[in-house]
Amino acid sequence: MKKGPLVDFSLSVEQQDLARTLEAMLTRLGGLDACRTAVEEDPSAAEPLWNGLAEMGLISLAVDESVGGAGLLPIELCLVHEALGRHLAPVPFLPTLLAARALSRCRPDAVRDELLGQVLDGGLRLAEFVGTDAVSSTVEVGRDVDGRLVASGGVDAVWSAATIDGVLLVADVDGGPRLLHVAVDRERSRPQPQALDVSRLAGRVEFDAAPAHELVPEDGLASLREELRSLGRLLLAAEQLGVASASIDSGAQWARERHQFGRPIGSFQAIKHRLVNAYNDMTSAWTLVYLAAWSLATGARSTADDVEEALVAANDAAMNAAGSALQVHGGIGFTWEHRSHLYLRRARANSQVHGRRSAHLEHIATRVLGQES
Amino acid sequence: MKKGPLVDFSLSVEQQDLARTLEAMLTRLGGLDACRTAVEEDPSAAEPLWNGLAEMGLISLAVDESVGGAGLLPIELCLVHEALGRHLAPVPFLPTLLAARALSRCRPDAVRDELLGQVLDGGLRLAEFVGTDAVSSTVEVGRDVDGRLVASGGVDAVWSAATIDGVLLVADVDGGPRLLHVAVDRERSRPQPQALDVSRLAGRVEFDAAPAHELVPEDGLASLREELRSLGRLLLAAEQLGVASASIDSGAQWARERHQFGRPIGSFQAIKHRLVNAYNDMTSAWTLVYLAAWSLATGARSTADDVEEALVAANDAAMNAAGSALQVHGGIGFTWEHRSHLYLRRARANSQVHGRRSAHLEHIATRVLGQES
Amino acid sequence: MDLNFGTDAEQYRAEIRRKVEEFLPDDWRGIGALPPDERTAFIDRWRGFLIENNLIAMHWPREYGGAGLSALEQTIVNEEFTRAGIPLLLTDNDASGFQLMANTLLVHGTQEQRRYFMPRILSGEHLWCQGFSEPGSGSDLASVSTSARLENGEWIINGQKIWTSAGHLANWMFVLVRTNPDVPKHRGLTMLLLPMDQPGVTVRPIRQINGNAEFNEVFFDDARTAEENVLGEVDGGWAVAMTILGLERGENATSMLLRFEAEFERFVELVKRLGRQDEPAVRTGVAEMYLKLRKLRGLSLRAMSAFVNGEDLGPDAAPVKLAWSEYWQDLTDLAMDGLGPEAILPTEHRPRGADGPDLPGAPNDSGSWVGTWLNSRAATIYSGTSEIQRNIIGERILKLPK
Amino acid sequence: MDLNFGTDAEQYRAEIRRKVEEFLPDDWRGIGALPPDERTAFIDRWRGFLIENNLIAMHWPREYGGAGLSALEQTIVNEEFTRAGIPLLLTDNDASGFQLMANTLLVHGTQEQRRYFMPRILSGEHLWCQGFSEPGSGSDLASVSTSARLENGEWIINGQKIWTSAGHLANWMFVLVRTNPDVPKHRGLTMLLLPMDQPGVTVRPIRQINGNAEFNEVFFDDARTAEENVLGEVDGGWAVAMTILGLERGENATSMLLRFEAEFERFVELVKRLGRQDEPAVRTGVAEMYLKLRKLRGLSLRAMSAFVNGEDLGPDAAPVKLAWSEYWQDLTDLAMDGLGPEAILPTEHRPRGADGPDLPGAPNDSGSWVGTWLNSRAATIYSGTSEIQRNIIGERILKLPK
Repeated sequence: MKKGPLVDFSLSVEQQDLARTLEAMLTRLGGLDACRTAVEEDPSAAEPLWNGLAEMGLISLAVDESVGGAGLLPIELCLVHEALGRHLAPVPFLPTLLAARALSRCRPDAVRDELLGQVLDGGLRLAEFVGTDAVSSTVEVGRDVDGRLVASGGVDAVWSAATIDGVLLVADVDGGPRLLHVAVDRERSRPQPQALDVSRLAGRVEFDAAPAHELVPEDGLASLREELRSLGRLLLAAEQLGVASASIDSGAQWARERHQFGRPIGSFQAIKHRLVNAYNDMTSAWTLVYLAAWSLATGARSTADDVEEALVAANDAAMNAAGSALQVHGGIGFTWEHRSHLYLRRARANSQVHGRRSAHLEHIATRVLGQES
Repeated sequence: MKKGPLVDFSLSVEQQDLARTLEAMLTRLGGLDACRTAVEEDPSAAEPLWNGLAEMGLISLAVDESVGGAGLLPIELCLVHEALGRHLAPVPFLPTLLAARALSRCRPDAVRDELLGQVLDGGLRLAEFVGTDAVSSTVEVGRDVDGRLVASGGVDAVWSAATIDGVLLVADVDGGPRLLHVAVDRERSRPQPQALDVSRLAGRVEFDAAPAHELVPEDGLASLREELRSLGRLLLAAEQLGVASASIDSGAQWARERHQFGRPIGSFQAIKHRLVNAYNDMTSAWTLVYLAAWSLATGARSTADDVEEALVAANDAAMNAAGSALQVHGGIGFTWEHRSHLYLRRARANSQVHGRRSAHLEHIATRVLGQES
Repeated sequence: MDLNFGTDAEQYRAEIRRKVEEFLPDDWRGIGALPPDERTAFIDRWRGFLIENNLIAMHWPREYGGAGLSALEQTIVNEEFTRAGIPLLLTDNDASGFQLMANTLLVHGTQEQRRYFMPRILSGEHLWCQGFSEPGSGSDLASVSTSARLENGEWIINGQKIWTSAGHLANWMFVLVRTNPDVPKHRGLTMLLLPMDQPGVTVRPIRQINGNAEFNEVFFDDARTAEENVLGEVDGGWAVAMTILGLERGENATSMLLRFEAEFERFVELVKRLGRQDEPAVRTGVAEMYLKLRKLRGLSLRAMSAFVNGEDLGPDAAPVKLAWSEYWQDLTDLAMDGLGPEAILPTEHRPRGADGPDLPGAPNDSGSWVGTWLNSRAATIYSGTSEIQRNIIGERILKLPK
Repeated sequence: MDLNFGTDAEQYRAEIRRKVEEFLPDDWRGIGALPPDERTAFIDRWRGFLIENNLIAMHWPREYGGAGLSALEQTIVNEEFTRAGIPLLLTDNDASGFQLMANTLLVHGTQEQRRYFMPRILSGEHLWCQGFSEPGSGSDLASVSTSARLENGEWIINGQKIWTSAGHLANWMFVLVRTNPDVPKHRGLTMLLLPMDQPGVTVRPIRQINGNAEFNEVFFDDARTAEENVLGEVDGGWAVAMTILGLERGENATSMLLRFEAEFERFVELVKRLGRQDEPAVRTGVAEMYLKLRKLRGLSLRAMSAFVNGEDLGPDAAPVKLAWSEYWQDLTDLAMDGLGPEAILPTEHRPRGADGPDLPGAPNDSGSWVGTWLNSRAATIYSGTSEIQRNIIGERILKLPK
């Protein structure tokens, strides 16, 4: 019998190329410094990064070939999101990608086709509240004098709020939940400085009788929401792996350089083993994320469960890594200027998006033990 | 205003004397070696210890003055049980003491008076299943030809089974639960080698139409069971403090002496901090145990809750300390000859007696959050 | 062992409580419930109350203008003020001045130094800060390299300090400097008292991850102070520093506990407001946190007991610090999990100090918890990292080798 | 990345499974379900099956009598045997002989040594054990002090070894000895092959906390072996020892996982038998354990992937060992809590090996769990303590300083 393939975790040459190209671009475009500048001084500092991602055509990795994409490629998308997490990329890539996936799964019409085309070209940035509920949503949908749908109100917690062109959300229309695209006037959106994750430039987006367009999911709204939930959770989990990895690298580097009591602090087991525990959490989460990506890619029945478990593991890993890196850095890690808190905030904010840890645990308990009676 | 008293944790001269005298006696009578001999070779090796405790009249610390005791003194009793735990005393002191308390709270009659007198003299060793349920109990109570109560069957998990003279238990008599003293024929009782805690010499006690005597609690059976449950939990928690303290001492001593890589292993933070965490658990459990003892002594309404929290903390502390000591000792700690497993077994077995940790947590959740709805 | 409060103590407590209640408005819910712009005015009125009742420097001896309260009385006063939702420190410099500097003067100061400095702390003329850590000397304090040399009756100081709390508001600093580079590192240090309002001293605030700037870097470029402004002996600064670092005496042990107990109540309210009290993992998590809080209570009462009974807690202070800092991080993590998506864009309310729970009476909202969660991250770093605390316990209590 | 099993692999698996099913009786539930006195007879029949199907030394090259299976085939065979509830090692000496000694001979042995020793392992004539640790050399293996000197064409060995697994059953030992005391400690060691049946060798069993005696002390008092019985170079024993310690190649990664997955099912059965599945803390605890098990699965699959694809796992084996040993202790602690008072006087069933879960098919009773709980305590000590595993990861993967 010939060797393998059998559960082969190694990356193909193409996958390695993709990861390398993206990493090189993120580094060339300033890495964390660009993020820092975008956060502290000028949000437009993130533009080159967005354009770079657009030029690589990465959104197409979430769109089937039949509608102009490259086919849904979860493994590749995980690699992309690991890299974005590592560099805390301050762009709304994931929501735009999820919106593109949603558009691609809706019945074609002129508006959908144009939106999808623009998104695939990188010309549109979207917020997406299909796989998750919108936060503090107060969207009212009505009709204007010509009978066209218009939306008023707003949603909170939109990533890169100031650069968003439109929102995909679910709202009541004529007494039932519908999937809508609502156009956004960028003047009415801005990041809010108290946002937990300052590197996201998150904020509130408001509408006032904004044009809305109803989209009709091919397989029904419920099924689309479920698909987007799994894909969104998976890719956010992959991003958490990047956050964890960058945090551990940062902590380990400091532990090698910083001396106290005449020794590098990384030689003290309290420091060394703390970073090792974070590394172990990250490594095991990494395996669960890619196993879940494989489930999603192959349409396994266990996909939603695999993704949920990978998400919890990745959230835990990111929180442990970012928290440990901050502790290892000591006082300097608690300063605004240091990168530690940016990772910590990103890790925490990502953990807030897709359901509470306590709820995930109960889902798992139900799978293992059955419903609480 | 004069100084204190205000929440004074320091021991009085009398309390210090009691602790010192007991500690000296336990050390003089062989400490852990006596336990080892009793376990491995000859259960009667524990006789001098039992007699020593009897001579000190310590059972009287659980009996009111009106019936010949010294008054219920929970603080002193906690000190005693800390010491007994430290030396893994292989004697049924706690069940005998709880039985004495139960007897003292029952309506006087000839049998009760004689039993109580003998117990106070140290002439009787009893098992007690009033504050807890008997394990694997199959006791059937009937009447002999003269109409006297007789019990048949047996109970498991009796400490020092081979030396027990009688059992206090609750069994159905004439259709309702009654408190009974059942006389034990020592020939029918023996320790069982697979017992979790080998140092307890625990085993099964069996009866065959053994004479039984009904005791009538002055304030009702339910109230007596509750009182004994709190006292039993408190003193077992105190014993766990002793187990924790001896384990930490043993681990720390080894960590000071054992060298690897040219350094004492206690200089490695992985070892040092592990023992420190065990010490911190023990120290905080210590404060909760004595605060609970104070609640019991002063009849505070929160007594049962305080005792439950102290018990969980003390169980956790004992398990952490005994487990850490074993790990610190490495391979040698996993050998039968080494004391590590005796502490680990005692810590675990004590944790099994008074309800599961999961159940205690839910009681606490109910106190804090209300009933699950 | 006597775990009751005595009758005298309860009488004294009742008296203090009555006075505080008389002073506070009827609808008082704690300083956190006041609009931020009204807090300064309240603190000024409160200062008047303290002066009037001779409680402004309650632990100082009377001869230096203090109230000379016993340890028991101090504990009770602190507890009652905390219970009422009033901060124990009125300015950001009070910890350094009223507590650290004054108490250290009482141990190491000359009679002249006490007579000169203590009234000026009391009047607010001198606002103190401390200069210990340096960029290269964090946990390893004895390695400080800021230097001082004596020239013409003046110390000339050069170097840099960091993590100077409220340094931008202070006009005096006690600063640990190296006066003898040729001896083992613990033996060449001196504690100098330094006026900050001079050209040789530059203060630069450090912005923290909570967005505030409570700490500072302080640069010395030929900064000067008079020869006699030495606290303790020349080259004997290590002993003075150890006194200062050991000043966690226990008078705040129970008031800190009261703050955490109040915060736990806020947490339970939050869980119920979010409707998550029936979720199994929430029930389990809350029960585990409550157990930790009870252990913290036990340790805090023991620390207070030692203080009141005149014992030195020594290394047994370390378990208390470890317990509250790690409990606090776990609790706020659990609160964050409970908040779910609400936490992504929290309200604008931001708790200020990283030294403990949000102000009493503050809104129980996402801003409060997100800010508190961030603040709690510093608690295992400042005042001796958790790693150092564990070393202290391991080496000083368990006698494990260095 | 390709996380499917290939078609060829699935065909091979089906073939192995069919053969195993044909061999086993219809009511087979795993070796643990057999009465203990019938197990030896079963193992003997099973050995016949292995020989007949050329699976007895499946990873050895054919020239030495092995089956020469590929890594993928070995993995599949191990998984199928494990799934069927059959132990992979037939005697207590197989781990030392078939695996460690044979694989090390293939790396460091001479052609003559392989030709001489490997057939004798296969036939069962030589039963091997290992002599590494000493009372003074546990984690610090390079400090071994058992000595050997060459005299008249023989090595004369003096000293003591400890933790020799199945040493009382063995007749050959590979033993790490100091042959040169005058060089740095790693450079003066040699790996000798030593016949045990001689007056200079005394074996004394060590009783463990589970009541069994799988390990031994071995004393050498002028023990002898021929000059040519050196594995590798004289004074080059450290490299040989490192090969042996690194022989965790990954072929058992998934069969070990299968054992833990089967044990988890037993655990869930236990929780339900005890009726505790609705208790919030039980649900939370079970969910946390399941998450850990899933992580162990991910790590195990990755280790297997590396093995099958011919990669050296190197220090990345350490996270797998840490994960299963710590998971196992936590799981058995939870099982003990669930058992409550039942655990105080458990049934007499005692699982024997400390190397993993109770035998497949064994009764799901208090004896099984109490014994497994005790056994699990050793898992963070043997094969490199958890502390050493973390050092390996920290130093070799994270490049942190020693």
